[in-house]
Amino acid sequence: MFSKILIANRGEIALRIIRACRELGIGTVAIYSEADVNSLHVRFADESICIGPPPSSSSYLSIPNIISAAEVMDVEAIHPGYGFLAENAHFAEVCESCGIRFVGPTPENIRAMGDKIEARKLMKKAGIPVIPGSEGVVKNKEEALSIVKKIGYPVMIKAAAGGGGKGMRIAHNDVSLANAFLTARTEAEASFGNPELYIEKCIQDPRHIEFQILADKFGKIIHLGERECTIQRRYQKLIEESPSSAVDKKLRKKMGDSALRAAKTIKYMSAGTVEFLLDREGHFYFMEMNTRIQVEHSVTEMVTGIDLVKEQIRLAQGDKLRYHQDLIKLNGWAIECRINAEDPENDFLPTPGEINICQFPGGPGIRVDSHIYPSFYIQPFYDSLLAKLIAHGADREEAIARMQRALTEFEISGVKTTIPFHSTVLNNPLFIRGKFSTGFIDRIWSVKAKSEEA
Amino acid sequence: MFSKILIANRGEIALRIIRACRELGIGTVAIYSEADVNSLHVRFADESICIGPPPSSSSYLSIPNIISAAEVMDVEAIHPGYGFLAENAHFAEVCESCGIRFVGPTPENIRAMGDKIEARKLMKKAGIPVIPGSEGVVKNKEEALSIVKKIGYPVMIKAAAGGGGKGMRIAHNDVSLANAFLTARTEAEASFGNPELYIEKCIQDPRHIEFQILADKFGKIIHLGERECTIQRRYQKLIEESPSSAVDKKLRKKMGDSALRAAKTIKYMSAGTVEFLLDREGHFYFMEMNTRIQVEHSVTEMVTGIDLVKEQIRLAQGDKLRYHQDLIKLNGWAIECRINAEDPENDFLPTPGEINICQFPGGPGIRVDSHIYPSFYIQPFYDSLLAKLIAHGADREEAIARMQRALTEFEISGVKTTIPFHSTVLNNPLFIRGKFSTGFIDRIWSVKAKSEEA
Amino acid sequence: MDPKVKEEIENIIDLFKRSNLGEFEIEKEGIRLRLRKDIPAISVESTGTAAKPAIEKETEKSEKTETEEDLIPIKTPMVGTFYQASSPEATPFVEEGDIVEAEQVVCIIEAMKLMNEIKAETRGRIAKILVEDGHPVEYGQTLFLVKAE
Amino acid sequence: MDPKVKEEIENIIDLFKRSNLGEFEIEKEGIRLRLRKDIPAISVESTGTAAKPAIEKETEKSEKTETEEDLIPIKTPMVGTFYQASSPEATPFVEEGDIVEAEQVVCIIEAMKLMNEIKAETRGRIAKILVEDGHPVEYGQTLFLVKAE
Repeated sequence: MFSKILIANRGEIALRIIRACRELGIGTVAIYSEADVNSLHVRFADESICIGPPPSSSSYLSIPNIISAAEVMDVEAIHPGYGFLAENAHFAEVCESCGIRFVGPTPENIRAMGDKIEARKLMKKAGIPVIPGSEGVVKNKEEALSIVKKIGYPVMIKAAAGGGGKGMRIAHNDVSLANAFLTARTEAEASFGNPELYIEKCIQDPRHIEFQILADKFGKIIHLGERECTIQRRYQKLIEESPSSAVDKKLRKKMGDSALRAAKTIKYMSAGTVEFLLDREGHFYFMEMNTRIQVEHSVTEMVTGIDLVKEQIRLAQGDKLRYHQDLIKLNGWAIECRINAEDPENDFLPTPGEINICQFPGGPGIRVDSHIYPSFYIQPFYDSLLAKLIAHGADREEAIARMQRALTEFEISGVKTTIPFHSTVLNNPLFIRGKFSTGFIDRIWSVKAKSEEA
Repeated sequence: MFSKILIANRGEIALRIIRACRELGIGTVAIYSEADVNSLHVRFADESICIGPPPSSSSYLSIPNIISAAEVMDVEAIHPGYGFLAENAHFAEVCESCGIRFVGPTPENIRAMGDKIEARKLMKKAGIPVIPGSEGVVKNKEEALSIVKKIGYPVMIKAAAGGGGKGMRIAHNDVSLANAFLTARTEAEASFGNPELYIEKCIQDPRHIEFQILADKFGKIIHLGERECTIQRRYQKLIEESPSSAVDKKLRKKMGDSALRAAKTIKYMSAGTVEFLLDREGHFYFMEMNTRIQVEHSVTEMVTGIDLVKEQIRLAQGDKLRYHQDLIKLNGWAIECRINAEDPENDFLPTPGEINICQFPGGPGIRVDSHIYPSFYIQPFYDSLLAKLIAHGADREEAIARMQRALTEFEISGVKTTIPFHSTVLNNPLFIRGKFSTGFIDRIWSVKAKSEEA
Repeated sequence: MDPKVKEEIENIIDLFKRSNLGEFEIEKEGIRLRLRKDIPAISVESTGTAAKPAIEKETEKSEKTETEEDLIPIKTPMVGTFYQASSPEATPFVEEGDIVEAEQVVCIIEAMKLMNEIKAETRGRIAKILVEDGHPVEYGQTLFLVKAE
Repeated sequence: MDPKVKEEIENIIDLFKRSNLGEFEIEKEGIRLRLRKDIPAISVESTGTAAKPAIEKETEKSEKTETEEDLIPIKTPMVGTFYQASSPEATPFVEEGDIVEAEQVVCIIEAMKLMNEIKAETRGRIAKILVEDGHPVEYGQTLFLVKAE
């Protein structure tokens, strides 16, 4: 077992990793920027070290400062969490070259899935369905137009280095295609330093279904069933569940097998997620693979009873995977709401500031993963996730009832949060009946906004 | 489904019942004494009504005020929680005679198990092992002495109307027997208005094992496995688990069958608990049956995934029991620590007063059932339970690791609590190895106290 | 600080502590004092989930006027239903403006099918009847305000 | 500040400390005082679980004296290991009492196997060396206190 791990992250995920380490008896080192000196991850870690000023670029993204911190604190491994350096192959390499274990996949794994165009080619070759589209990079709008002639509108323009909805544009006709192509390129260049784009056909009313993977370095690999992350806004996930009301046993087997094949194709090692789009006819398409622990990993933990962060650490140590595919069972139903410091009535603008009251819900089936507390100051430098509220029930109906109940108990004052937004969704009849696609929020929330204006 | 229920209780259990009702879509009425006007159960209920001054005798124990409240608030049922009127057969009768459903067993069920001597006779007749002792009431110390001649020292003197350790005395020889008999009688008279006593042989180093029962009014009855409540202090349970490290599959079947027979013998209906003592050789003896929901019901909920309070309400409505014995499985391991407003360094004296900081633990496998919040005032009128901290893991080792971790995160300031006590127990090697009996706490804690004095 | 002023502030803080108030502000002779208790979970501006007491808390409003006008409350010692008369057809025991004598029955509280007579404690004029006939009352709720005569 | 006023403020703070109040505001004779208690989760007297920073936070202590004595801190702009000399055998770059010139190297911070020279910004006398040779330092930690000359 590792004796000490440095957590190269902040917020709820840093706390999540500290909790896993404590339960495993592993010492923890928190890193923090000057803005985070009063954070819970600093408080609950065994040791802590300031690594830079508030901006992420000089602190949580500063590889030299983080590696130095790991060296002076004498840790054996670094857990990158999600975001920041979690999918930075170079960082994973630097760790290894400094003799520090990176808690995640190999640099090769990260690279293979990091370039979305190459990943798509690899998957197609491995026989995994991909969304119809360009073979590789689309160089200019003329080439884009000729591709669309073949696959038809609407299409999605995506960045090769993409992620998180950046450099992504939809086009419905030749005019919008030309515009969308240029803006997507500018955005991709600005966001990732790589302007390369590719094109895929738009799947109508799709659902976002992803499979959790666990793989050891000996080639053993399993999946832990699916998560549904269809409730999104501008490609940002807001509500996740496991299992999905759109996936039956047969489809789970089929998609799970594809997810395993995707991971095996690149000799994946560690915890990871294979994301698919599922269309109205039950066809599914590979979208991308995330080579990190994800925000929504918790819903899989609730239904499988497996602590994913602990397993991820064990796998990074070189342990054999302790589970077998046929013993994985999904017990009940879990839903997660991301409580963000955003104003849902004002276009989800971030609401930095000081939290006054902060009262968490409790009782049966409720889990809260959060780094906030009364008088916590929400910094403007980082993302707006305040808490993950997770409800687990015997079935979807009970999970929804518990989530509705817990949302009424959850009180945060001082800043606006997405709690009221989640209450609206959780009480929406279509949501309750499991009838939705990725456009659901844009539809119901803009209608709501309009009806309130009227 | 009931449309509205009155909750005839306060504190965490009132909140627990409100949560169940909310998830079932049932309206709730909180009752409160003048001291509890700022309580969370009042806040989270749909409606609330003050029913008396602070002392329980004039509020939470006042049958006329509670029934009047139920009538003016027009409820269909009353949930008594635990304690107060939960095992008061007269109250259950008054409810029924007023056309209000009592969420619990029949008055006959309560009576049958309320008189410990009669219950013991009934069980013996039904073939359930009982602790060797007197046939019925022991009238005087001469009769006591002649019984002890047959069964041998040490013996336990118990009150016929007993419960909660009141009117209970241990005797090791003729001299202490005479004294113990008289004090037990005085205490029984004072506590229950009934001085009747009986005598049982002391089981050496026993473990307290109890079985959760669910029974519908159609005679269907199942058990949900055992809970171990061996970690006690002066007969007050402090830590509970499910399952028990002293019970294997075979013993679970045997004890479970006895528990079912005990409940069937009195035609039990509702949720209930059959308590046994288990000796070092694996023999078990019926102790008593609790005809209510218990504090520690939550650990059974964690491992079975069944919401006991909701089931109890469904059974009170006359629903059929929805579960089958052979489909009941215990998933993983759950442990509960009762966090009390008591000073463990000062003989567990209650510590009423104002809570300042109140920060709950969170993360995977952690459940908190609590009615406290920052600036909550702990009243001196009621019991000292502040929170139930429940940890669930894949096995006992993980559940213990989670509980240890959660205890370090749990912060209550302003008053002393039993949090440090629980940390000590959870880190005790004998506790970790599952090697303990009901004398465990008196042994380790008095040793600790002495070593600190030295 | 002037010891008198200090004492005054201490008194105010003490008062505030024992009160149910969450916040308190006073300005007097050039001194402005603002006090706040952090009872977050029960703040008045709490969201939709907060309990809406079924029984109108008229007490709160009324008790302020009471202090100003030296009004004496008659409270109910039990939970039940408030009746102004002994039967629907009967005339009310008292009406606003009536003079009541000590020990005079002023209303009935029905609790568990029993009719409990509530009596005035001292002589006075009924200034205000705070509960409507047939409405439920909770323990300690003020039923009447009486002006001593 | 007028000592009488200071005493008065001290009295108020004391009062406030002993109270259960969360916030306190007072305005008097042109002085407005606002006190607030909170940040509970990270209060100094927090229980055993609190992180014990591995790196001694000497900065806190020293920065107080600094203000009194006009000391200028030299802080590290990076995380790493503090070395007083260029090699174990070499003499230290500076010792307490030495005069340093602007741009003079005062120590080395090793970070990722690289030796980074840290320089004084202004002329002055080394009043205090706050970190021991070979010890780790975190971002922004004060290494030296310099008295301007």
